[in-house]
Amino acid sequence: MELVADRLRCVRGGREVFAGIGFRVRAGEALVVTGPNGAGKSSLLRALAGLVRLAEGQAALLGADPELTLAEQAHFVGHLDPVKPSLTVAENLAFWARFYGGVQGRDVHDSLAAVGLGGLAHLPAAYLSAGQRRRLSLARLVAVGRPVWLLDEPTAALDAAAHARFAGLMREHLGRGGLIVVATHVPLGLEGAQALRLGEAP
Amino acid sequence: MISPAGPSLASALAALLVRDLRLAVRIGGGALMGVLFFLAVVTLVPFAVGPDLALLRRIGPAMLWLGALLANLLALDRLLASDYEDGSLDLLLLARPPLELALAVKAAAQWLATGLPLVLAAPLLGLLLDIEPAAMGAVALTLLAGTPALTFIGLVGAGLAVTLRRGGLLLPILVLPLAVPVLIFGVSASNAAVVGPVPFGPPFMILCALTLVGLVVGPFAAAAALRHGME
Amino acid sequence: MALIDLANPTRFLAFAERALPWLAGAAAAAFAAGLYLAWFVAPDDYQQGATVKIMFVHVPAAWLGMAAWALMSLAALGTLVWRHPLADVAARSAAPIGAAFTFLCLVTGALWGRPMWGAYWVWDARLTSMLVLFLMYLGLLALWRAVEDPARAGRLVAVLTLVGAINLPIIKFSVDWWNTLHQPASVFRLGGPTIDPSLLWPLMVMALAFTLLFAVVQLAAMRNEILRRRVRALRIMQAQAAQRA
Amino acid sequence: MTMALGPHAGFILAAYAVAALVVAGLLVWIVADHRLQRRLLAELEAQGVRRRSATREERPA
Repeated sequence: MELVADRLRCVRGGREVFAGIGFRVRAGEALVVTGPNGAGKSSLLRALAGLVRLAEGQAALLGADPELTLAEQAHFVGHLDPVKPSLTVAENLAFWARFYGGVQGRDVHDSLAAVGLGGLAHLPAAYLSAGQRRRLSLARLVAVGRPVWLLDEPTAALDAAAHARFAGLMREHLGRGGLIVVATHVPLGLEGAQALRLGEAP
Repeated sequence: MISPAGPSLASALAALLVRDLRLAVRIGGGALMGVLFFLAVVTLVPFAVGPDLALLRRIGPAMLWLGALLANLLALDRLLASDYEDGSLDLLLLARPPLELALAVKAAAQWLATGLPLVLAAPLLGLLLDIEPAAMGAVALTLLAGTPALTFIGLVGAGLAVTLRRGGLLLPILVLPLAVPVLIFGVSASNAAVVGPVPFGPPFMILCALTLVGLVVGPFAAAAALRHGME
Repeated sequence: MALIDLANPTRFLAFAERALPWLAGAAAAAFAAGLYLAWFVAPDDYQQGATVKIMFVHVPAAWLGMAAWALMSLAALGTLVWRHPLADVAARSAAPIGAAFTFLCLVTGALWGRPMWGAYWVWDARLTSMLVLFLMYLGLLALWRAVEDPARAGRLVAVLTLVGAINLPIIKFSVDWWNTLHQPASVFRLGGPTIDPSLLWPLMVMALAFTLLFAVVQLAAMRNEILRRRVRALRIMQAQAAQRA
Repeated sequence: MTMALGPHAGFILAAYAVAALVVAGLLVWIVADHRLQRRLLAELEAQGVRRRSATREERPA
């Protein structure tokens, strides 16, 4: 399995956000996207997820189910946490797991435990802190297996312990042959990852 | 090894329906607010036109339809907005179930949580306007047949307005003109049942047809609006 | 801060546990006496016949519907001016009870109106005022449900309660004016001003019974509300504890 | 016991029935709500979540 992007160009509101971006990420590999604010990191990830239209170029997942688009085989984690305050922690996760065609029941609790929310399953999500909401959001990646993870600053709002735990989850995902494209400002502890720096060339 | 779990469309859509209904019940915004607004609008009518029962009886069906339409509109703002604000809409776009189906399910949940309570409350409010039981049955029937059309037309407006700043203000302006045919045939069917001389059947059939068209067109138009607007 | 907030409610809980059985007993006794007087002693009205029996439910319900708002207004002052920790618990508990009594007043009014007027609802000035009061109760409850934090909700609701308390006499006045403008006072008025003593006594006992019932439900609802806030506080602590762990 | 309720007996009985329903509704509400809150409190305490001042407060009862 290989994620191939070729000459990606993105224009938003008449302004060119990035152009000529190309990369190949193989199964078990990660691509770390860095760059200053406004360099187009978020746009690149949203474009890979199919949420932003590309002006040129294309990205595709080779060697995977040809019936499915890249977006349908990817998890996307953006700046927002899709968490409903009036549902409990478990209900929030169970909904996304079912909607994404994933697991149910006991595995929801395992996924919550994997992000350190094990004891809070029955708590309404309104009581969660920003970091806990983010962890609930990330639990989705564990609960539903999808080969590609598209992560936009996934560790924002996470403290050191949660950060380390999530780095472990990412390594586990890579170890099972997954792919990760992650935009970040901080080191994530992914050894041997490819680097893509946006906003260098004019 | 990572393999995408077998897609179960029905289970995914059922999960969405259950979630939206649960949210409507827990937040209390859904059923309670719409019915309360409906009650307030209908209560205001006699203050404006006077407590003349004969007059109220005559304009009652029209007032109930207007009240239901406005109450329906009130709830539309939240149909997609909360999912847009917390990023859930992004994830709905990425999931396997087609966006059109997901939106249709969301609209169905919206109707169950806000439209159906209006239909059920209408006969009680009919008492306030002294509408006779038989006529009230006809009005409730037209509301039952017509309010889904309002919700599905509203879905298009919500899809257009949700990605815009101040979209909440834009929404009624976009949706109200589209709702004109539903109002015309809803009220004329109700009036036909109350005073005649036009038969009840033809306008009621057209009303049902409008709802069916709305069911088909609404989700597609809303999905197209969202795909273009999300960026 | 948290200690002070909890100290009074705890003493209140102990008081409620002791007072509730006595109050409930008194309410039951008053209802027994009131219902006996209403059904077996009170004569039929020369004009309305037996339907006057509806008055024994309708009028106390109307009084309590209004009294609950008055109580909530006092509690609103308690919340905004004196910052008493129990004040907004009292208001929170009184609102649904007041709404329930107002609803009872409206329904019994309609059931009384049908045989007297020939219609369930005729936009009589008194009933209409009660309908507006009912709408305001529902708005208040909706506001309460819309705000997550009970303390903040309590302050917002207190503002609306006081505005409502100022507005209600104005509404009553305008509805009366609107009503006389449109129709002469030819309709028979529910629970008219002149009441025969033989009807007055049963009415008073029933009013006492309903008031005692109100006190029981209010006290119990306040107790539940305090417990609900404890659950909320514990849940916040649980989330925070998990954060540190 | 002969009680003549006249021609409108149905309305009188309906009014008292509604009153009984509303009162019963209020009573069911407070009892059910009380049980629910007690249960939630017990669950939370069983999970080891306690108020800082709990031990001091429970005593005076």
